[in-house]
Amino acid sequence: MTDFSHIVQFFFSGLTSGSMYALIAVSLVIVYKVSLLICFAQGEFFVIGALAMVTLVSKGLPMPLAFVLSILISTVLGALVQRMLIKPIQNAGIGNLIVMTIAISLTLRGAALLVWGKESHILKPFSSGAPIPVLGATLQPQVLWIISITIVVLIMIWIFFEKTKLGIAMRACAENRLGASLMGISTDKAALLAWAWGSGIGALAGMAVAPLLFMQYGSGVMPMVKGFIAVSIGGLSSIVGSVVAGLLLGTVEAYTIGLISSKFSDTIVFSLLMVVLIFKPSGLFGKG
Amino acid sequence: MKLLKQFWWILPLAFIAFYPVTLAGGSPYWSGLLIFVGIYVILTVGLDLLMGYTGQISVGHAAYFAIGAYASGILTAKYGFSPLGAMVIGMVLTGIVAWALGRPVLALKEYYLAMATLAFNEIVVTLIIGLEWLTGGASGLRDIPSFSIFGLVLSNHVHYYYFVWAIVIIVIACSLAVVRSPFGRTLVAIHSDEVAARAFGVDTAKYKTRIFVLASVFASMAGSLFTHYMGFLAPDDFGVLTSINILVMLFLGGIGTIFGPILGAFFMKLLPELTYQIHDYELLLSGLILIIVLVFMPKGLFGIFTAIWEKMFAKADK
Amino acid sequence: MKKFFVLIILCSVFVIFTGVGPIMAQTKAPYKIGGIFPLTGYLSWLGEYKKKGSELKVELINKAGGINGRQLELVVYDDQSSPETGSRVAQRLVSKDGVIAMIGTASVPISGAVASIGNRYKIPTIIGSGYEVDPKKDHFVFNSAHKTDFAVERPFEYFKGKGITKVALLMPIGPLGELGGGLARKYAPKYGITIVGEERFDVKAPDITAQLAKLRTLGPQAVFSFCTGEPAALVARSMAQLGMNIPVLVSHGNANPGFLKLVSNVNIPILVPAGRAAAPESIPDNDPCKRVILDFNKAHQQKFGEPANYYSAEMVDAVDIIAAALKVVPTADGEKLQDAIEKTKGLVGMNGIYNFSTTDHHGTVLQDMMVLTVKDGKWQVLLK
Amino acid sequence: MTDKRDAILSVKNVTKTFEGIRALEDVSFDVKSGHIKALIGPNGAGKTTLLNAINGIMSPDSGHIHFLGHDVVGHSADRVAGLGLSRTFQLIRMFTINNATVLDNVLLGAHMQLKPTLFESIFSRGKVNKAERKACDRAMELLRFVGLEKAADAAPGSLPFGNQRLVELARSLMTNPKMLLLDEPASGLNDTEVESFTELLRSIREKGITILLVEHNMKLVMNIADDIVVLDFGKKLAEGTPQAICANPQVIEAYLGTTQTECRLEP
Repeated sequence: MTDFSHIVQFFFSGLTSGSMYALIAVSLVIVYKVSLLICFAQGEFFVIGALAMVTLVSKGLPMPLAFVLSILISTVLGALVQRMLIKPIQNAGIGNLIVMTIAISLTLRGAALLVWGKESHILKPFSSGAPIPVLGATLQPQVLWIISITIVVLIMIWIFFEKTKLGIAMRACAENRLGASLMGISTDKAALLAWAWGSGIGALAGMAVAPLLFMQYGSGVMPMVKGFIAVSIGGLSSIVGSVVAGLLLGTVEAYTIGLISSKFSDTIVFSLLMVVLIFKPSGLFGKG
Repeated sequence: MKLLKQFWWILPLAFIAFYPVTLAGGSPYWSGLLIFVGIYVILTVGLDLLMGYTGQISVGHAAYFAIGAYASGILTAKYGFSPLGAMVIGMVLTGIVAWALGRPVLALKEYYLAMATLAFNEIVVTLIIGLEWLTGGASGLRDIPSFSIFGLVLSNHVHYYYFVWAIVIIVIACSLAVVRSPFGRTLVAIHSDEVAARAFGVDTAKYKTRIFVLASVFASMAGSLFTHYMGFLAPDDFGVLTSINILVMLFLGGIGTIFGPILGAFFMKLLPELTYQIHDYELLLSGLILIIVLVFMPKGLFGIFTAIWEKMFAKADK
Repeated sequence: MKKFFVLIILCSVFVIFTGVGPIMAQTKAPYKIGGIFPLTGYLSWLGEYKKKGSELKVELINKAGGINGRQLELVVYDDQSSPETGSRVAQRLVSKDGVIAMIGTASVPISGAVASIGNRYKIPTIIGSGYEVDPKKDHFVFNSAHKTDFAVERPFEYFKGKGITKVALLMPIGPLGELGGGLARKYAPKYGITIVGEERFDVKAPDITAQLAKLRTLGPQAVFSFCTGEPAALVARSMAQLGMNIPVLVSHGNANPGFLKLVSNVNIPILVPAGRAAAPESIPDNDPCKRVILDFNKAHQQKFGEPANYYSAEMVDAVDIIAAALKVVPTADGEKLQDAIEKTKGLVGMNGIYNFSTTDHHGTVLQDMMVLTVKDGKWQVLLK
Repeated sequence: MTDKRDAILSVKNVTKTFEGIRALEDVSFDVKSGHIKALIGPNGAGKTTLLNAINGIMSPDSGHIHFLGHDVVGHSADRVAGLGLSRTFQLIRMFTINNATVLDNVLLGAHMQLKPTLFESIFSRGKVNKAERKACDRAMELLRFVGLEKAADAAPGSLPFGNQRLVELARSLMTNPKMLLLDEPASGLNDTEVESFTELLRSIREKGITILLVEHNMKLVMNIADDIVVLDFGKKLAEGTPQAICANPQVIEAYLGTTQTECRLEP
């Protein structure tokens, strides 16, 4: 009972969620590469970015300015969190660090609740316009925004980590601490920068999907879990892997819902994830 | 003073024994609160065996809690099993699930392990929601009878309180026996350095699986106790957030000690009692408390406790 | 030193965000009623409405001299949108605060947890949710919200009148979706409706076009999505974006001003079943409920700057039901109070006229539910 | 030279590649029962990799390793340990979590004798305690043997490196091994300590325990080894008695060049 247009529609649906998962996954990987830490508070930057933009837009700021300011707010917040809370305990065990990021997530969520209240907020789409018909399916203009933002972010990351001196030094830092200090960057500074990047990209993801979702202080939990799934599949330290895994996850989800069962789609996705982890313990694209 | 050092454990035991009649003053509420605390102590101690001693991260402990709870709930409410029988069946079932999962899942490390445990938690919850005909789905399972042993119904909160805490004490005793034995030493070795442990003949996968099964069976037991006290089950109480809550209790209380988790469970379950008036701030407050604990007292509340204790005796010994 | 600095900052963060909690002082010995609302967690947005409504009702009753010369006191706790917490606070209300009755909460599972405590401790409990009360088992539990059945039957009645026979279901994963799906299948034959297909969706998912696209192939004349708030708005908006210009029926929980804002720019027919309180201006003058609603709305408008809505109405009526029973039997005894509530007949509330009996703990009837649609950012009545 | 009946360990054509780099290439040698065999070579020659392959921490890409007649390639480390092979580590690997003491570390060596189970730990305390007391006595005996009985309750991290290596040695002996792999056990020891350590190794050999010794301290090696095998860039360079190795020009060029003065037998 499904014809071609639906296959296309499922694909768009998967692309939309997939891009969002991919962005979150990338933000997780950047932090992980440099500080070997998965930040469970990433979902909060996602929410704070989106809600900050909602507030700024409602205060009458033009969209682009609000966009830039919101990213800035999250970036600074991320850097502050790293300096104040992660650095003092960076030598503690991995369990402590995980729980610390959970604590940060609780705190930020609690603060968001007080600042933005309990109700949901809507952001208007970046550009107005009717849905675009493609091959019998419909594509929302905002989805194009999400995809282009994802692409731009990936290009920026590529340029930063491959072409700039700072980025190369940071990458070196991920691989070899001593080597990095020789290249003129301390692990401290690299971690700080990574957090800034991570929280900025997290916020960007939130802002991009905010017009499709209703954002509320607790909206960050689901994207965080999905982003974490994506990095687990893609391999913790592989940017390309996590992007592919994020898109794959979104697509698999959409097709599972569309073709198999919407009731058990999450059961299926999580079971697949466990199978992947068991047979490929460091992710589909991870090394060693 | 010496007497205190030797027989200190009588104090908390006496507290637990006389609590319902003294402090709680016979109030079902205060006994009820400590029933919840007891249930979470079982969960947290189990997780501690797995995380604190063996070093295996779990972000999905609520899954086994759920299996026990639903096994008890379904068997008693729908098929007329005796609560005790259902509880045992639940424990066996959870044990089998944990045993089957143990080897492949515990072969994973760090974040991958965290992810796999989290995924299993989600699988259990989505199955509970999906299998409506069996579990009552998201709307919940109703009409679960009170606990009874051999015809004696424990519907009275004080009776149930003693029953739960008797089990808590058994669980603590078992855990102490395990960690203060060669078995516990083996767990610590696995935690410290798995490769080296293997070089001394430790079949690490086997030992990790064994302790995982024990922790899961504890969780299942806690689930059964929870079920009969609530009289009602819904998947909302068994999600990843519950798992994270148990994790937080563990770290707050002091990981890698058997008594730390008890303090953590007490603290986390009693905190809402203090914040009823400012419920909007509870999230922020619990986050900040946890941050403070992690930054300033890496050994948790139990760490402070032992520090004070040692100072006390250091003075006394002089 | 650095750590100390961090501590100071953390403390000040908390101080900045925290005000001083209000301290309540009472002089008389009032009738204590417990209120359990989801004030945090995923249901928090509707918990506030319920809390405000019931608190205002208690205030109004007290201003008018209380009941039997005694004041009412509402002790409010947050259930954090979790059944476990719901059960715990219910326990606290019953045994620590010593309430004589309880009202409140929102979702079916939390209601179940609270009801379980009400039954165990023999405390009359008036739920306001889709929880179906079985008087045989839930002896002490009543429900002031309209039966969920009505929210399906009435719109189906409307569909029948409009010749709509093919309906597709798009249900959220969760208690509401299960309930809605079950009821839709139950009542469809009665109104000559065929369920052409059923899909589920996760309320937190960013995209549900896959499910909708799948349903579209089945050629439905209407979509029934039994969800509340953002997910409902998301369904409507996604349908509009996919060009599915057919009516979408959502849950009765959406009959509140917040939902109007969420769907302000959606141009497909959205059907919302609702009680009278949602659209008071459409009620005929001879309807006894109209007075009650308008009077309360005035007070609500004065105090909170907006009229009461369907959520607050449930809780206002819950307070009223207890108050009425207390007038008949001035007692703190749970069994007697239960008996009095069960004998309540002809109580005019905001949601309808309540007639309880030993076999009916819901009290309201099918005709108390209307079907509304959104027109120019306002409610319009389709079926009275 | 290769007497099959006498070889407790025999390494045959072992090859291991890490990311394209040959860590071991076609290495073969035997260790005779009751001997001390030294494995020497410059840093990065593949000595530790070879030890890891022998005790099952990692598998070689090809080749065979026979220990007491079992082909142990593909066996996990714990199974190899079960056959009676124990080892120490170049980078000290002490168990330190949960305030584990030196004694705890040594006691872990008794794991294979105690084989603790959950059931016994909980329900059969008397039996467990009895076995544990016995193990404790033995552990103290071994600590006395390495001269560290006073440090039994100390945290391993608080000891100097040399002593930590001795704790590792005691821990390995605790397993009642038939053979020991020692990975640079004398590094971090001063001259007098090296001498007493030499004595220690001798008395271990007298107990009938075979030793494969990786060591840089040539004085120690020359003093004690019955046999030496030299690795260079993953390949076996030479094998023979200490005298033969000392005289081997290839070995001198590749490895002994600077330390030749030490390459002398004691009178």
